[in-house]
Amino acid sequence: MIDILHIILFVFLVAIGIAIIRLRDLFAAVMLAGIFSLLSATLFTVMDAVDVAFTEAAVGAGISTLLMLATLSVTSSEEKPTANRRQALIGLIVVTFTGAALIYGTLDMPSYGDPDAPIHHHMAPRFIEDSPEEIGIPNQVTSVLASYRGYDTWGETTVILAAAIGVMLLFATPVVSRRREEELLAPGEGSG
Amino acid sequence: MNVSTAIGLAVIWPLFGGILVLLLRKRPNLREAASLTTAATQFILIATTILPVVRSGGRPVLDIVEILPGLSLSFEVEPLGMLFALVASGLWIVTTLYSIGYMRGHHEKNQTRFYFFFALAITGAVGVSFAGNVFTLFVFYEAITLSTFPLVTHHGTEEAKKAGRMYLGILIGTSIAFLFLAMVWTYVVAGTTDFRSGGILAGKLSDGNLMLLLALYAFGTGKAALMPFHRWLPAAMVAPTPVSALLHAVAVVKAGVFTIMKVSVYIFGPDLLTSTGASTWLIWVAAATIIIAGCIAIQKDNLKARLAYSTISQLSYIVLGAALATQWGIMGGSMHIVMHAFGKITLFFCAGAILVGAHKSEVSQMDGLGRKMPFTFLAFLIGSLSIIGLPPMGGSWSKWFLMLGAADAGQLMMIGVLMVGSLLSIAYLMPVVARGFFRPAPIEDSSHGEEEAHGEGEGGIREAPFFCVLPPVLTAIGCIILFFSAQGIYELLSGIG
Amino acid sequence: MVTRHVILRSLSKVLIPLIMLFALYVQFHGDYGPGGGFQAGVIFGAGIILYSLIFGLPKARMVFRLRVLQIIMASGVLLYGSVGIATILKGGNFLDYNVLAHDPVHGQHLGILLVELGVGLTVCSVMATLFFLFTERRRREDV
Amino acid sequence: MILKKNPLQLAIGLFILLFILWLLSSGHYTTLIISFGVFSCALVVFLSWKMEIIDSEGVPIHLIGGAIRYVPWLIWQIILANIDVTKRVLQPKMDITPQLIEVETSQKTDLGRVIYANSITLTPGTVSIQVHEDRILVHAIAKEVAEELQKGEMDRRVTRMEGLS
Amino acid sequence: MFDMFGAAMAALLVCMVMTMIRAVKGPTVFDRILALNSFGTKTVLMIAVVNFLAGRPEFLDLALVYALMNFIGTIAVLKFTHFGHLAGIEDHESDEVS
Amino acid sequence: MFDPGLLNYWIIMILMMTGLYTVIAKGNLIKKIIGLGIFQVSVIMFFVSMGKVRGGTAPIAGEGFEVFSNPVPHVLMLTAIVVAVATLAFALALVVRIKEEYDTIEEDEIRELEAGEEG
Amino acid sequence: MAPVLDIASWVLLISGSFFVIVGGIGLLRLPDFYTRVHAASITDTVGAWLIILGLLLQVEHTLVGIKLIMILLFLILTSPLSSHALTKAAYYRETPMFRSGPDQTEDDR
Amino acid sequence: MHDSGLSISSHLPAFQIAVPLLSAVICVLIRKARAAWLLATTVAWAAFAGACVLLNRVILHGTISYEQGGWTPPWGIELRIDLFNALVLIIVTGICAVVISASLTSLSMEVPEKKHNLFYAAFLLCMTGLAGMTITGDVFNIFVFLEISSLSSYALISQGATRRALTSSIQYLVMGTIGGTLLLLGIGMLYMVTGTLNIVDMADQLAMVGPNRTVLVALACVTVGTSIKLAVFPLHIWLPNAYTYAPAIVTAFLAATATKVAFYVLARFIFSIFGVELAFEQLHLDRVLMPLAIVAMFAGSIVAIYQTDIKRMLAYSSVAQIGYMLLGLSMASVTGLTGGIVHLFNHALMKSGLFLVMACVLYRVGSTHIDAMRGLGKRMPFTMAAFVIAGLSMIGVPLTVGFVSKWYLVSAAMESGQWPVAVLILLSSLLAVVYIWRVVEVAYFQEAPEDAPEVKKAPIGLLVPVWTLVFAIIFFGIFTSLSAGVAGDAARMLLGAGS
Ligand code: NA
Ligand code: NA
Repeated sequence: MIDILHIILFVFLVAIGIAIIRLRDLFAAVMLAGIFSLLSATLFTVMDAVDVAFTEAAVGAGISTLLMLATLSVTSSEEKPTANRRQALIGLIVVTFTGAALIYGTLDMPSYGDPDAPIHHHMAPRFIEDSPEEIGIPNQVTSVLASYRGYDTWGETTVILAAAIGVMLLFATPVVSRRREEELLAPGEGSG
Repeated sequence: MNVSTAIGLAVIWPLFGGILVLLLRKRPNLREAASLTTAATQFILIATTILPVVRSGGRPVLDIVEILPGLSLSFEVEPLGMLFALVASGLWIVTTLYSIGYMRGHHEKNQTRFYFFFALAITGAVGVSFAGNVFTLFVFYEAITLSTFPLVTHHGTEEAKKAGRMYLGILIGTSIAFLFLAMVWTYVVAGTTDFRSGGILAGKLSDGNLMLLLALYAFGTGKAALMPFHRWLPAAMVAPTPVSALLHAVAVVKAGVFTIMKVSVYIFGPDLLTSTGASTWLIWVAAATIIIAGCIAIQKDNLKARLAYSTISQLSYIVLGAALATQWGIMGGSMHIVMHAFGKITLFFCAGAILVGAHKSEVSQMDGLGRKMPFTFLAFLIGSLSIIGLPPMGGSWSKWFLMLGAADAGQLMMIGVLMVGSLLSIAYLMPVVARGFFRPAPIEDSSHGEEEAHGEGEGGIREAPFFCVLPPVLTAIGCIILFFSAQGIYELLSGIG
Repeated sequence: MVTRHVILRSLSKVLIPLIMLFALYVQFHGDYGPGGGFQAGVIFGAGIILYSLIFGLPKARMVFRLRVLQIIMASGVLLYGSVGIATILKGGNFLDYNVLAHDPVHGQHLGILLVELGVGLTVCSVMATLFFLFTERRRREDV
Repeated sequence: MILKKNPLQLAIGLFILLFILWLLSSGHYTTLIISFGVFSCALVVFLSWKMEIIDSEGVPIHLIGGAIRYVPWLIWQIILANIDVTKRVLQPKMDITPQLIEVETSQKTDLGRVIYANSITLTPGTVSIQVHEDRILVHAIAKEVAEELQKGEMDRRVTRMEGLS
Repeated sequence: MFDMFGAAMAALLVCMVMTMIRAVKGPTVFDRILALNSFGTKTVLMIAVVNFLAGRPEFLDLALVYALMNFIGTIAVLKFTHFGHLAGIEDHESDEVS
Repeated sequence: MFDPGLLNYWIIMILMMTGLYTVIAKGNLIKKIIGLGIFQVSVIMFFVSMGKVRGGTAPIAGEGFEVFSNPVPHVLMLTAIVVAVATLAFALALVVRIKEEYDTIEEDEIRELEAGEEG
Repeated sequence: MAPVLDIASWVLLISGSFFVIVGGIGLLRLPDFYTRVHAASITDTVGAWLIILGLLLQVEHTLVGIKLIMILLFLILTSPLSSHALTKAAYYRETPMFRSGPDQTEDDR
Repeated sequence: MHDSGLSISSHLPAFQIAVPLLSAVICVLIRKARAAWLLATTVAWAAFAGACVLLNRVILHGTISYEQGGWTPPWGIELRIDLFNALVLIIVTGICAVVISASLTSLSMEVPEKKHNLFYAAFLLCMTGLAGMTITGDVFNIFVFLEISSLSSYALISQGATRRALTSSIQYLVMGTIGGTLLLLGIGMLYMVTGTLNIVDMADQLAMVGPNRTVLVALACVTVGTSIKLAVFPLHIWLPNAYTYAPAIVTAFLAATATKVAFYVLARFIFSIFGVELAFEQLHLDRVLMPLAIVAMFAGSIVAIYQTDIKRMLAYSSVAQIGYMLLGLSMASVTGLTGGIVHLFNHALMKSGLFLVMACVLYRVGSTHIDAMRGLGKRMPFTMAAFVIAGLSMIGVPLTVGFVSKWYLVSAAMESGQWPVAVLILLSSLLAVVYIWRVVEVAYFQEAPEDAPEVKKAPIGLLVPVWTLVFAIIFFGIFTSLSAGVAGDAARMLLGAGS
């Protein structure tokens, strides 16, 4: 059962993805994006990436959805119905070719879960076998994350900070709402 | 003074002059004095320090900097360059004198800018003449283009700007598209772009490629005004006359033909050219240019335009000499650089003097002017004769050597071409003199009302100011002197190769 | 006066401390199980977000001032970086935790602890800040 | 509010509660981790204090006694309700008569009403929509369910639990 | 291999599909939120079951995070739909009462 | 036992293309950003898939476990998730600001407004 | 492990699964939003509880048990909260309601 | 003391990233605009000094390797500085230092003062990201730093004065994210077949794997991913808007560095990881890149000619210039690659110079529209003189850096017998004459409109940086051993390592 679980979940994901494209209601799309995150987190668990799943659950299903909702609350929640056929066609062409190329690229990949794949025999053994002694903690992901590749993680933290700086820069511009501007322009008709 | 130092100094001396001009922009008299002084000292510097060395067979060298491996900014003075430098700096003095008269007489604006870029152009010309390799030559070649651009567009009118665009477009365009390519090709093939006696390309390129490379050089040198890249030259006539004089007699066009001459002698080498026949096609192109430009010149009523096409035609004499690549051909071509310079600058000076003194620019308007402006028209006559190639004017020598060269190379057709060219030059130059002296002046001459604005009445046609007349007289005398002192030039040029 | 969202309010009062504790638990148990500084930061931030959802943005902004959050988010990255500088000063390479204590394994432990703390601080305060800034955008427009 | 506990007491109570929770779930009992636990609990209590969420609503220690009697009954009700709703849903022609009703409340505290409303919601077939001072607006899936709720059995039990403490 | 965990998992998967259909179909906003919330609960259960199935039940923290985020998400969604934005339940709702 | 072979990589690529299509074909900025998210998540899936070892377990040492999946892709993808959320946050903030300035988040409407400004 | 526990576990998990599916069916079949909430709460309550209890019987470490119980408690605490908040919001947004009988109250908004 | 001093200096590679990053964080905390500027400027110049020291050290002692965390590669992350990236590092830090120095005067025109601390934080982060991408020896670490620099550059661009900065920023963000993610996918595929992330190690492993379909697609992903960041022709559409509507200072910085680092990354992947043989002989990358490069050279220049906003014109010119770099790379010969690398260096100087000139114009005239340039030659003589010199360099006039680049590119084309390419390079540089000269003509040969407000000379705080760059343009146009010399050695190294 668990051997095909990930395939089932993947199929679910694709279904949700297609539904997101088709739905015109942005709110619904955000809800589906939430479900998408939950599903992918489950998938990560199934693929043994508990730490990733943990993060995806916290971020994808949590923070991302929150931020999207906050954005929707300021913007509109309905996508405009005019379909740009040209853009769609371009998209279709690009996607077809890219997709075909990428699938072509998978043909020489080791199959899923293959223990003989090169990826499991070069760097990984040391992390799996030696890290508990070298670092002294059982979670190899934490060992690699915070020590062997601690430099990356510092960068990762910086990325988050950079995003915050960016958002702070953007939102340091005060809002003058359109309504207020109009009121200022026509002072006689102030709201009673 | 060390010769190397002198070379460096000679190249940057006009630049200093230019800066001095900028500094003195608020005081016109001092500014012009500075300009003139720089020109004079420049000539003296070159004539007294470098010339003796070259005459005695020396090839003084100055290396500035190696920009890329095998590609350095360096100078090496050889006879051809020496001659060009002398001509350029010598005529600069005269032109400066002339400019003072012309610019003031014509109430031109932006005079400081004019003198400054003029000086820069001379730096370029001297740099070109002393260049020790194609790269250095290219640097100063471009410097000339860029520094003369503000001169061409001096008036800032829409017409001037259009002319400027064509000027820049053709000169920069050909130099980047062809000359640059030729230079890189040379470098890739020979590992250097140095000018060396006998050339550097022997045995390194197939005949076909040699021909192609020569074509790149010949057409890349847009300043040589080889057809079909000649259009910039008549267009640039919108510039003030001293500029035209400088451009068409000295710095710009001569830099062009000088380049071709230098490349054929020191990059290809006469032997290579004659043995492979790589330059035969160029002979024909030059011949065609001589004839066609001459024919066009006849049809032009505007004097400056006529002179421009004359220049195009005459320049191809020099190209022809280079393409013949025989000893006499090279001698004739090189000599024609000098001879034509003196002759043509005289003609331009005169044209400017006529404009300043009589406000006439069309040949058809010059009836009877000769009697009112005798010095000017006399100088014009002498200059014309030199261009045509009649003794006792300097031009006769260069044409003679060219004939010899053609005969030497077995190109008997070319002798005919040279003669037709001379006939054509008679046809387009002599009418001016003839009208001036032998046709009666028109009675009513108020059709050119716009020029009245300059404040001189209709009856006031007389010689242009002193500074406008003196220079053509001087250069006309020079034309004559050159006939008698050609021996010196001959000896100097014998050192080529 | 009975406000009408009693249910939400009173349950949140139970949940928020639990969420925060859970976040800290995740922070300090990242060595043994899934989780670590980043996840802890997000969860802690989620606690703050829940608080501001239930009790209102102004109140949340009073408790968690933007400036303080800014200082915390900066200090998280600073903490991480200073661990690196400290290891250099102690003679190791940048972020070589081995030199932090006499025993390399202890050093590793300490280093990981500190850097995870740095990550947690930054992430938590960034999450809260982002939420505040986004929601505040609308409020200002309404005023 | 009926119960006015000293906030400091409540804070200490919260601390202890949290710390127990920590110890239960930690699984690592080294000095370091335990001291982290102490620190964490203290930090949480401090923040809760600042957030002003430490009150008897937030730390309902006093209800434990009553809850012991109430919860099993509630669970039983929930199981019954589940079976009931399951039947309704699975019938080919669904036997539902959805309706809005209001039920009286007799609790004296907000917390009491919260528990009652939550109990209603927890029980499948009924959802509380709106809690007022003396009544709760409820959506019921069927008439029978609504009538059952309106008998007030649950209301009485919640009030009794509230009173026990 | 079809053990009891597998059975539960299969049931959850089937239920997930039904929930997804509801989420796509809507029709109201609240149907979608309900679907998301319900999906969250199923995911929590799924994770728990998968952990047992994989023999690593010690990672249940994960399920807790799901439950937590699901809850906060739902509250946020509701605030969004109810008031158009997320800030401050208290102040706004009391306005509506009076 | 079912051997998925390369099947899940293929599905991942399809998923990725779903996201890419949304980004290219949709004019609504929020839709675009959601598409971008799908695109990123599928790459994350790709990495996590390649880390899986058949019969392995999560790379956290525990009694009785010998075969672990590769922890490195997980570490990398933690970073990738963080990058994704950071990008998302900033992108959404931009969308909010665009809405404030243009009063629309539809690309073609924005383009019309901008063309109007220039013309 | 004792077979009794296994069997109990089986029973709990299977019945939990049953309720979970029932909730799903309800979610699809029921006519309006409000009734679907009831269906969802089947999954959220008994369905979830039974499954977690079933898992609880399989637990070997107390720590795991404690966490399971915490999840259970969390679900018990939050699921009615979500349902309530959701219904309330829907009610105030005047989400259409499927009605088959007369209301006993009038809307008091 | 001496000993510890020595050991501290051996950590220079780490400091090169750590110090600017930490300073950026401190900038968040500093509230005073002036103080933030001072810190940023000091740090930027220090980073530049560090980069110079590193280059010197590389020249003297060869490649520097620094093991982050003390873990030997491939297990840990390695900083690896060789001739190639030391040169790029100098560009990134040097341009940053110059531009950030210039920002004191002009930034307030476009960004309100209260945002300055955050602005400088983002600026420094952007530089750190670019520097990190440059000197890291780990492919995933490249991605991390790429995202740091990308995010902060989106933020910086969005700070432009008009609302179009916002749409430009999001356009860049969408494309940039796709690019970054594709790069990540490519990295993933490479990791999958090699099992390592370290560049050197990966090259070794990949040589053993040889070409297969996965490697081919990985190459495609990496190329397309970086090409988006690099704004290679059909993927360039984000660039003109971003450069036009970003604050002038930001444009001057990004135009000179961001695309350059993307180019570096592409070259690093192609030459140091895939190797020439794999990339060019077996997978025929040049057949794709060269046509694209040539089309870019022409399309960019031609579109530039028709622009009325000079910033936008310069942006399109960048698209063309990127074509030159790519062309050099696609020739895969020592001369060609040298040309690409040296043009990277030179174009950075020219473009940041030109954009800084635009900052001056914006500061004094308030617009960068071509009509605003009328008569500026007289009114802002020093500023426009700088424009002329930098412009001449764009054209490729000798004794400027532009000439050196073109020299190498044309020689490379000739060496390999690709005649038409050489001609095309030169023809496209003629287009540069057109668009540069258009501005010169308006500035010098058109009188200012009658009603034009009095224009003062640009402030010294802007002129000094501008002329620093102009000086560099001339200096490196004459003394090329530090640019072309190092680039040549770097190219030899890259090609040597590949074959
Ligand atoms: Na961890
Ligand atoms: Na219920």
